[in-house]
Amino acid sequence: MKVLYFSWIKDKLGKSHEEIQVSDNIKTINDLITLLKQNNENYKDVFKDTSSIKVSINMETASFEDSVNDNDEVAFFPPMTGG
Amino acid sequence: MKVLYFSWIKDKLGKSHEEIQVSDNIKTINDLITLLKQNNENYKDVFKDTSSIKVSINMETASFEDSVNDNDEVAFFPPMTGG
Amino acid sequence: MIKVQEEDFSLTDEITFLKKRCNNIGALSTFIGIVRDKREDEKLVSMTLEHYPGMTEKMLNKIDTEALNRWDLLATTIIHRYGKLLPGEQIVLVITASKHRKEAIESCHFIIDWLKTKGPFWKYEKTVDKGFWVDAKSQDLDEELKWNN
Amino acid sequence: MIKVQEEDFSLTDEITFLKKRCNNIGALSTFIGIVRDKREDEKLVSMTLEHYPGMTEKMLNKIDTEALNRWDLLATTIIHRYGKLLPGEQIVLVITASKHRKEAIESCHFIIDWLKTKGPFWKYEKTVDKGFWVDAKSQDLDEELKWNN
Repeated sequence: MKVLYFSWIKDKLGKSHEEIQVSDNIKTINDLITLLKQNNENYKDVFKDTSSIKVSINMETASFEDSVNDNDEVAFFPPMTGG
Repeated sequence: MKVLYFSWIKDKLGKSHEEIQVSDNIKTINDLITLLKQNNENYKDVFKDTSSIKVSINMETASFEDSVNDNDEVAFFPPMTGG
Repeated sequence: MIKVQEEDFSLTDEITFLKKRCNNIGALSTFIGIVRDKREDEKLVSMTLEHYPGMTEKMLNKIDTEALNRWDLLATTIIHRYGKLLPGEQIVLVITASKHRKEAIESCHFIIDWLKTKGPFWKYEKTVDKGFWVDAKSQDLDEELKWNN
Repeated sequence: MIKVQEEDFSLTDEITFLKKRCNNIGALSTFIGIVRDKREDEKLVSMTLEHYPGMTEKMLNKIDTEALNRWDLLATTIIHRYGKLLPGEQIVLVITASKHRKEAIESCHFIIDWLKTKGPFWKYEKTVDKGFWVDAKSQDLDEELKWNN
């Protein structure tokens, strides 16, 4: 699964994207976050308060309860500030 | 008193402005209209329905009940269509 | 800043000129009114704008001042043309500049709504074989009234 | 029509281009977002716009389509820049053209409000000695929500 990070999330993680191997028991965005946080302080820090984090699946705004699979492109970012 | 006419009022009267001698018993715009209508079919025609006519006194929007005197500039016109 | 003129205006020049009059602009709204190609379904030949010299300047200044009082603006431009215009020609220009978008957008909207009903202009439209004084629309009065709140 | 680009745009060129795409325009609204000179009270050195390539085009098209569905428009233009911009530089351009002013003005307002909260952009502001990711404003969400009715 391709995962992208933007803005301060990218800065805190020190990367803008990565390829993650996900097993079948990763069914939702919430599951993915739990996986990322495992044994990693940077991810724990970024995802400690998800109220200020937005997520997209295949470039469509999504919610943390939405289903994902290995072919999806997922992105995490703070609220958008276009215009 | 200087009186100006715009748009279809000017067309119907065949003039854009005129100087009117007003006596002391002309106190309001309504009095002025009554004076203009005296013995003149064109004015009678123009002022037969004043609901579609606006008036200004010294370039400020006014009402038919407002007072006028000989030094004022009065204008009659249909509702404005700027922009 | 207001101008009442017969000649055309250039949006780019007016924006450049407005930017010189202020700084820290974050939002710039503009509105341009243009002579349409048609009157209802008929080809329009020309539109002639009659106005009331003197009162026009007075009313445009009043509208400009009102916008500057109601919103936190950095600069404004109102240019209204008069005389004979052809289809596609520019009639009116409104520019409003502010730090944030809401002020620029709302005040631009306000100015054009007030110009409609408070700008002493009357429009004479010519088609190939007829001429018409354009009636004020009752809808325009409704648009004006919404700014009373 | 939407464009996402690093380079600057020309309002005049875009209006000329838009006019070629339709006719009988009576009203033209534009909005330009500009990099301010200051961040709060400090001098701003630059603003860098990060975006999500692919999603940006998708969302801008969505916003454009929504405006065209909601209002009777003749043409629209949305251009959003990304990359490093200096104070005074243009960030975003919205143009809407319609027969009557209400449609052009409202849709222009709508597009910029939706861009604020639905355009996948993030702004990094640099002052002389610090850098900040700009927080989304809760007010922007309120502005977006008023278009739900």
